[in-house]
Amino acid sequence: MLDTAKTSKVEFDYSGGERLTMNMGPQHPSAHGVFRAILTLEGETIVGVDAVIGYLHRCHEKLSETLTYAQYPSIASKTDYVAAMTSELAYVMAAEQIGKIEVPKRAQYLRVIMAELQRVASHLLWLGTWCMDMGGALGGGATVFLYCIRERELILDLFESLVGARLLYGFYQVGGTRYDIPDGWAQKCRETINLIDARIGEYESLLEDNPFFLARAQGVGVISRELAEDVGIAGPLLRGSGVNFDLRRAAPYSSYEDFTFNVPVETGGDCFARYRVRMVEFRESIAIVRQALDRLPDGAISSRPGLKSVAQIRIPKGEAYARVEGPRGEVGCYLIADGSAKPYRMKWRGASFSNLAVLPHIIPGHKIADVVAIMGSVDPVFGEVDR
Amino acid sequence: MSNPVLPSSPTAKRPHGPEGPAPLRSSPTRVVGPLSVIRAVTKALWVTFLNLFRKPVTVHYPDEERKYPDRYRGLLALVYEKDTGEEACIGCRLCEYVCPPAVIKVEMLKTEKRNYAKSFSLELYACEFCELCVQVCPTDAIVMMKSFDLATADRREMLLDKDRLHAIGLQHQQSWATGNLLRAMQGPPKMARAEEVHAKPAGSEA
Amino acid sequence: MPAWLSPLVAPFIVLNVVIGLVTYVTLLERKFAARMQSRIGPYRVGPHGLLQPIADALKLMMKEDIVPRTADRRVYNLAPIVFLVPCMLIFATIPFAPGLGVADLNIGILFFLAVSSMEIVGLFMAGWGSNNKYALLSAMRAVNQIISYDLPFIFAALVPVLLAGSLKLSEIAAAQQGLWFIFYPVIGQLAFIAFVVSTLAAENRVPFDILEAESELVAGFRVEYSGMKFALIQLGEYAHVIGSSFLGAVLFLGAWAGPGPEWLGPLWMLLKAMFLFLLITWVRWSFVRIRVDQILTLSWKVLLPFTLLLLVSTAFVVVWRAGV
Amino acid sequence: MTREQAKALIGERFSSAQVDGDAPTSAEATAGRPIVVTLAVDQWTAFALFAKTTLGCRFFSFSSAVDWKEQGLEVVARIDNLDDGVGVMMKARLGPGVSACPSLVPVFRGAEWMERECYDMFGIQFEGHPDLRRMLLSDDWQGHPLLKSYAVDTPHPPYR
Repeated sequence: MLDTAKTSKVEFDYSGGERLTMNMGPQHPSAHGVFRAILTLEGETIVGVDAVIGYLHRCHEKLSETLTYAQYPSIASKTDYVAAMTSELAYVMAAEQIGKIEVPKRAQYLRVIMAELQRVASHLLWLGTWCMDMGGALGGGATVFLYCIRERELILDLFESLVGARLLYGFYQVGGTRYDIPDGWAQKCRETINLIDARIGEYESLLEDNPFFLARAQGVGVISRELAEDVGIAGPLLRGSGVNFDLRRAAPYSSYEDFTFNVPVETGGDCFARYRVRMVEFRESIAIVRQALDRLPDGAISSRPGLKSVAQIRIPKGEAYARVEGPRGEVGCYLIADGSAKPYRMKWRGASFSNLAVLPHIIPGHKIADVVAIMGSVDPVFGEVDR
Repeated sequence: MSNPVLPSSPTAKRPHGPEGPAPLRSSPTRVVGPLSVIRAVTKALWVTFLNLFRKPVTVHYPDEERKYPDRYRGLLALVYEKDTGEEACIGCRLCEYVCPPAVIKVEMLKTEKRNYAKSFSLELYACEFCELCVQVCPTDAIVMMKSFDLATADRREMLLDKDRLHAIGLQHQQSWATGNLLRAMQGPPKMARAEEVHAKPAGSEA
Repeated sequence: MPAWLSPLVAPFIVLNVVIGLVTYVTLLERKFAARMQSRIGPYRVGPHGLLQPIADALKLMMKEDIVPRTADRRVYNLAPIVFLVPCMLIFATIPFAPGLGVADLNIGILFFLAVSSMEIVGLFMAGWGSNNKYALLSAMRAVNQIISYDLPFIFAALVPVLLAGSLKLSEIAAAQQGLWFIFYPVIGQLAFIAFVVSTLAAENRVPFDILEAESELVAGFRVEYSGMKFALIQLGEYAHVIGSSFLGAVLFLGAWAGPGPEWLGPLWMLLKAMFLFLLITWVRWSFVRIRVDQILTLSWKVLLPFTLLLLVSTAFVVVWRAGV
Repeated sequence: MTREQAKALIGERFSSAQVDGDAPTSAEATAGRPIVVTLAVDQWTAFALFAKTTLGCRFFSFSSAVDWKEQGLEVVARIDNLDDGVGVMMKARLGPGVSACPSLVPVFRGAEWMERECYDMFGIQFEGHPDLRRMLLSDDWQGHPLLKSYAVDTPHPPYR
């Protein structure tokens, strides 16, 4: 009953002519970073895929065994560098779960605001690069890309005035956050999200029932519900295939239960369903940021005194698996602490690693142009895939 | 070789019927009729046309400088003490231990009044601008500047030594963050700490 | 002026005017596209980037001309020339003003259409000659796309011929003095839309630019070319787009008809062609590219029957109007 | 399928497995916590199939390994029942010096890349894995970096 001969090189037995092996190489313009897909082609249709990854491997897990709890959060943001705020959160929450460290209410609200702003910024980059892949750097796609980047810059300005950096922040710390919002920041943040809320309407009218976009997105890269759970894909991909699962609702962390938002679910499972899920998530995240800003409590931003030395934070023996709903799905950090200032073992569950693992199962049978559309809708970030 | 269908779970009762939880809202596949093509095409063209009259957002970098926020994390620099005018750094090597990529190397020079840094080297090409060194510095000696333009043709010039760091300190404008300010922001707010002191009996030192 | 020289002067002038026009049209397109994307386009070279095209041309001339070792040398070197010649020839029959034009053949439009579909040969030679998988795939796509869109292009161009009753471009322009063919009740607008869509596809502009689809085939058939050869292909492509927009101006927008004195004709002609070119650019910067098989189905199943039907109905309308 | 029902089912079907090693804490605290099941190695695939079919844990979160120096390697896997929010953390000690383990690929297709990475980092041979080769490192890499025996402070090349 169990079929063991399942290879990642899924091959169709086409009777067609001889095959052309072409690789969408590591430096291919639409590879979203360093990823190599070795495609075997029958004319335009793909019959076999073998994915080669690991070009951006820095061995974060070995590095985390040599850096202390005070140092590693600002390195953790380098795993998923497009959504740095959410990737640091997983590591910090795992350490807090083991050490049973209480995080003040204000810090929890700040974490929610930054995570949701980061989700909007990451989705903006996703929409831009996806349209550029499908529309071409010298065509309509570049227009959508430049609009999205223009809006993303506004959010990066917010993060820059809060933390000082634009991409990798080191904003979190075991026990709370390292920075508090400067005065006037909340008002600027409200103006920015109002502007972005209006601009998203513009992108939708540029793409929504546009025949060219629909032709490229509908019915392409369908992921069945059963395959989705079997491979372990998460986030917008899972919700695009009809599974109503969102960590912020199923296992609320960092006081997400105080906010009301609804979780978009589509049953199509194709690129368009994932696009619809993310477009609704734009607006939900903006609603959450508004609610959090309105009800931001005063008080301390960290339950532990400011960081004075490198081995200041010691976590007692124990282990924990903390999960965060990143823009690409469930980002998890399985941490084993042995009482010293450095963790004994840290396993990083990157959302993009599992999301990418579904590609060899769904690409065969599509055309080359579809590979680019599917890759874009899966939205992998290779810092998280290769760790 | 089709994908083997694994037996679905007979006993585990599915709370939401065979296909899983009813989705909140699922958009039907959109049929592209001729009328909707015309409407969609004109809507898309209208958006780009509208944008024709918006002001471009480009900043002409070398000519006009973008305004950096107060907490900008730019180049690292060493500063002199305000009152005595001496070097602020006492060579305590706290920044050397806390730096994740270990780019800072300091040697202490002991003298009777206070200590100094005999040598202080910082490999700027490997620095990650995470501002941990600024945070742990007890005497606010190392700070970050509000500028980043130190492009050099040779990597060896990026290995900054003590007087290069001091020169940068005088050249650019210093950003807001210094060790004491950052630690004060993270610690529990003033009034909470004040009660903490009262609560403890005066004799026992924390 | 000696007899043998005069037939050379007009083509020489038109050729230089076209090359000059092509270089500055690229700047116009880049500035126009930049404004649409809220950025500013070329700005550094010369005042407001006006010298940018000359800088590009000089750069391409100085660039090293790399020929891949395994390339089929003769086909590889000949391809840009075979691609460029038809793109320049199409300007022969276009009347810029009542008497101003290289050769006003009485089968003007037939010559234009025949020559403009010759460029596919050069394109396929470029794709095949450079012995590169991406180029080969893009050459295959080029062949079936351009050929399948030549038919609707011809039928759409024939509608004004029927309305004007002659193949001579200057006579078509003269017939439009009263009423521009685009304002012809129903048939004019439909023919104009069909003409624009098929020009988009014939010169593989977005949303049909699967030839040099950057995200899949890097740079399509031009991937192995560099230096002057790349410039020739680029020149050919833009000349073809401008040639089609000039043709569109003549067929639908009443070539030199316009208010103001008689000698303003060529200026009106240029303005209309530039309007059509900006329309193509505007469409180019607002749409996403569609897949190969969808392009073909659009051409064979939608555009071809539609333009054929349009042509037949124009014939009936013309006969009915003539009869009454 | 609540957490207690799942624990009961596991207890009665896999009596040798040790369920939830940690002390009984309040129900609320363990609400989000997974059920930690420590198994013998040979029950690894059987338990996975049981969890997928009976407990409804169809979502395969991740699988990895931990190197406990002398006590040898330990294989870890995490599967979830998304509809009821029940998570199961499966653990199996391979024993000192052993680096072979049955593969989960027949049950979960997602395990394919995870186990290739485990082989790449720890050198664990997964029997029944379709094509076990290095996942992240280049094919000619010597050694398995995440083992505690893999030296950390080897002088890295003078890139700085």
